[in-house]
Amino acid sequence: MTTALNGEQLAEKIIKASPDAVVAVDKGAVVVKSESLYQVAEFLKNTPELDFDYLVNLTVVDYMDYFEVVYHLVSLKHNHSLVLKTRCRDREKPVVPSVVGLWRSADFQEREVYDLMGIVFDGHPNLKRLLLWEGFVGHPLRRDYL
Amino acid sequence: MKFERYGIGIAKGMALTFKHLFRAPITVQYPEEKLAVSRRIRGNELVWFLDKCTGCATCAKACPQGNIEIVTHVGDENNYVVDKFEVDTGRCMFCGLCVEACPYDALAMGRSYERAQYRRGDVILNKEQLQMSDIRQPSGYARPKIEATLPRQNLLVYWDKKKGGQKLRWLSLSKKRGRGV
Amino acid sequence: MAIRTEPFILNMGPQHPSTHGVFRMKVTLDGEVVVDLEPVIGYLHRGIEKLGETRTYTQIIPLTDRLDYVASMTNNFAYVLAVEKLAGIKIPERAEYIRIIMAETMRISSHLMAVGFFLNDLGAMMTPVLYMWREREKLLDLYEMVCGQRLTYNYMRIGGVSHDLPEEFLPAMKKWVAEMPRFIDEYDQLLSQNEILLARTKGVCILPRDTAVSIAASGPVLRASGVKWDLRKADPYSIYDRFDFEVPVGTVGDNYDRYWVRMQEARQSVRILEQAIAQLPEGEVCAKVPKLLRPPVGEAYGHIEAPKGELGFYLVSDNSIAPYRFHIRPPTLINLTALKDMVIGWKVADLIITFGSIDVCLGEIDR
Amino acid sequence: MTLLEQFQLWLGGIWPDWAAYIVPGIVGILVVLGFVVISVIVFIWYERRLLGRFQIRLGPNRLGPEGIFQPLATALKILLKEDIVPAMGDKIIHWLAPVIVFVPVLMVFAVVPFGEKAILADLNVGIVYVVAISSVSAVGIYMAGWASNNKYALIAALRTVAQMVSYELPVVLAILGVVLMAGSMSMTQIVTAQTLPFIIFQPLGFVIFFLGTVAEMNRSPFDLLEADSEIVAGYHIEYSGMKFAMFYLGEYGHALAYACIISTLFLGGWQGPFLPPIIWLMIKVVAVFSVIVWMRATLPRLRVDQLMAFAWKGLLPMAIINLFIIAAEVLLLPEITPWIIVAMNFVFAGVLIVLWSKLFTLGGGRVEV
Repeated sequence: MTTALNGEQLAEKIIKASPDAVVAVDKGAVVVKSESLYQVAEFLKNTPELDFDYLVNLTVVDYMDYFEVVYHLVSLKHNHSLVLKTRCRDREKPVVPSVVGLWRSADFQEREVYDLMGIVFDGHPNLKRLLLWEGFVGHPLRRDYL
Repeated sequence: MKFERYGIGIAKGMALTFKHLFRAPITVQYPEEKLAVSRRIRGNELVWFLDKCTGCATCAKACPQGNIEIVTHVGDENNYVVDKFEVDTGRCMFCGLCVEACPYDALAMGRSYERAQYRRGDVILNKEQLQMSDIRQPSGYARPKIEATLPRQNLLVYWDKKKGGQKLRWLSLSKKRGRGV
Repeated sequence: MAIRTEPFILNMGPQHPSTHGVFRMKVTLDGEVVVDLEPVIGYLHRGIEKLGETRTYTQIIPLTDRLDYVASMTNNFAYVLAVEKLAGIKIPERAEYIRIIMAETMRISSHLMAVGFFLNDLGAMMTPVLYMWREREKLLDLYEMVCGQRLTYNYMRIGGVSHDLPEEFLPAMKKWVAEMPRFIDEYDQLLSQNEILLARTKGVCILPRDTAVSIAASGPVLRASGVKWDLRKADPYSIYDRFDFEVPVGTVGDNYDRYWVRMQEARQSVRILEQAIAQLPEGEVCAKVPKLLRPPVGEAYGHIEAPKGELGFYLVSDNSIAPYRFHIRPPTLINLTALKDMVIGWKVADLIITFGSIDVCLGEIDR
Repeated sequence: MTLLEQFQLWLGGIWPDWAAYIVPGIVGILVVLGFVVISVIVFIWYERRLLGRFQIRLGPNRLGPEGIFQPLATALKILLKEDIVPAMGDKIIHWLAPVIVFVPVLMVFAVVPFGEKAILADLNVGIVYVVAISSVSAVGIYMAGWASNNKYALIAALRTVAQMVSYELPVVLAILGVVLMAGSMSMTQIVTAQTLPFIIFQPLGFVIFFLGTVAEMNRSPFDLLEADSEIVAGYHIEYSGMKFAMFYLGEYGHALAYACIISTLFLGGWQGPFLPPIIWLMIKVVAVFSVIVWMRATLPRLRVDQLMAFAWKGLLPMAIINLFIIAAEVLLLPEITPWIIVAMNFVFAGVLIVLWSKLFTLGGGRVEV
């Protein structure tokens, strides 16, 4: 059984590694600042007792006043999971650091998110539209897109 | 990569295909031979029972596509009278949710599967067209009473054991063959 | 004197017999050797995620049929699991078993089709496909008997399944399960030792273990690379912890391993089916669930081991009748990331079979 | 003296010399052409039906009794199609290519003996003529691939050239074994030399020749230049209508021609008891063709480098060794009972196949780019 790690306990570890990264915490998820996302992700991946080597799912929820980027992480070795989130409030040009350098599975998923939600992943090697064609105007999965 | 097994693997595979030469074909000659479809088949086109329908529009609400258009007015006995009941079969995905939703068994899936039309307008069916007729029989999907009356389905699992299975004939059809097109 | 050569770009697809749908690859070739590859997708994009935001939880189930249309029952399964997790619904025992039976038969039929078309890509002119399709066709008959359709089943419901099994289902299913190992043996006889198949697939287009994990490959692609990660064992959803089965794991991660893992998984699925049919209890098949479900505010990620990999549904609820956010984690889109890594330096023919060995379904990739 | 020459001689008594020379030739050509076209149509039907049976389905059975007219309908459909030439293609070569593919196939039939005297031209170098003529169609295929201005077609064309050149060698060497044993290159004399069919004398030669010819007629598992799952249809991807029909006819004609040659060289040609010679030849041809269809129904395709390796590392050395063995036997043991040679050759064939299975490797792996 995959154990979902408690977000509150994990947040303490993250704060030790990179202070003032964590924005909010609940039982299932850790929300971090988008600027420090990459450091946190690196910490989660490279710490041996966490060892999150498997990025299952990457998606974005549009809460109208902010976007929430959601990362579902799993460790194949320890068989535990974590939901990592980050928020970004800029609707015009939301920027989140890319995690392709850590987990290559983010490649297509970030492109898809950029395509449908318009979130720019800073540092992505090939950030183009994935599903829609080049020249499409707008990002259709946003709640205000009609 | 070496041919370590001297081609025995290839020979085995060829023996298997050779064995299949003596097995009965599993295809049927469709327009002439028709298999009995499932009793619960969600075939083309809905069947609507005018007398059972109360005009509650539960089906229209259940439809994911918004295909069912229903217009009613209040009648003499304080009931709904259905003025218009139209289904755009062209957009229907035959999920059967409307049939499941109907509380009065007034709607059923059809049993037919040969109802292609030449014009797009012809697939929009109105009140009269939707009622049961010879070519439009209801299936037993979510309607256990109808299901009990329908014939059993032909199953490929029982293909060459029971009656109805294809026999191996070297020259395929001989008598059953139709005229072809 | 070295001969001066020039690479050229070949547009494979969207209309190409072996792209399993409408998939396009911009392949840079140096003679026959693949130098670079860029997948282009989206030709089948229907915006299912956006559509899902405007439909009730029940109305989404037919949409999930249209994801991986080769194995739509498992899509239903994954989706209803996610909704049940979100709303906290407990489902009856019999429904659990029926779901397992459906999911495992679906896995076999999907694997049969995957292997068959993999062989078709190899050039074995339709024969393995048709032999495998025969068994798949028997299953489709049974699905038709249960839920009235052969492709888009729409069978699972939130809280159970839509109908109970008809009385003639179990005898037919038992007969099929009893026959299946013999047919798998036949496929093995036809394929597993065939020298040409071995020459074409052994050691070809290897996906190393590290890469497989890094790209989050899942399903047979991941297991062929030697990672023992099957959600049925690692995170037993539904009632998978009650069954006794093994997870076949490949050794090197070449095309042969991906083929082999699929055949072995089909065997294991037959084992699960035997147990599930023997244990099938009587009782209700659907829990009492309100017609217009309003799950509490929250989010849930439900995932299952679909035939092609980890299929996940991420649902966010705002206590209305439609999900606030409906996200699908398509296994093959993410497995497709591996394609470029695998084929660089191999020939065009290897590119085709490697693409076949990932077993993509474009309905799922493009959504 | 062949039937044709007798006809010419008889006509020479009535008509002027030039007419007596030309008219029987034209009649003979028409007979052979009709034979080829009709057999090709029958063979297409036969292949589709047989393939259907291998794949537990029926195959075409609608048009006419058992669907025998299906190829005619297909041919009619193809002929009625619009003839499309790619805008950027080389139009003259595009037009010429199907002709160059089809004509050599027809020419091969000139030396196929349908009976003791039923042969169009009993050349004393018949088999050399076959080898020379049949490789011309590779040029046609290359032209088709080049002129189509299509990358798939170009890949197919390049594959064709490589494949044809490679497989020509083992085929010729296997033929040499037969020629040594028969002591003649004339097709009729090769047939009459076979008191026992040469397949019994030279099992290895037969295997090499069979695989080589299957590769030359581009049938599965060596159908790389059509490879519909990789390069779609290969060289004829840009062809339609009559030109496509020519390719189609050429392809099946090629198969028919090689089936005839295999029957003639190794299976005893028209020889056989009771039945007339032409029937015996057709039985053998159909048997050979059935095996080809059977292989097509079972086997996956080889990759291009494996195909090359199979020719150069597998078939060619074996063919050379086989040739030496046959030569030694013919030279040193001319008077020995044939069954001893048969036994010896079976042993040699077994040893060589086992040895080569252990020794040679099929193709390379990944190329660093």
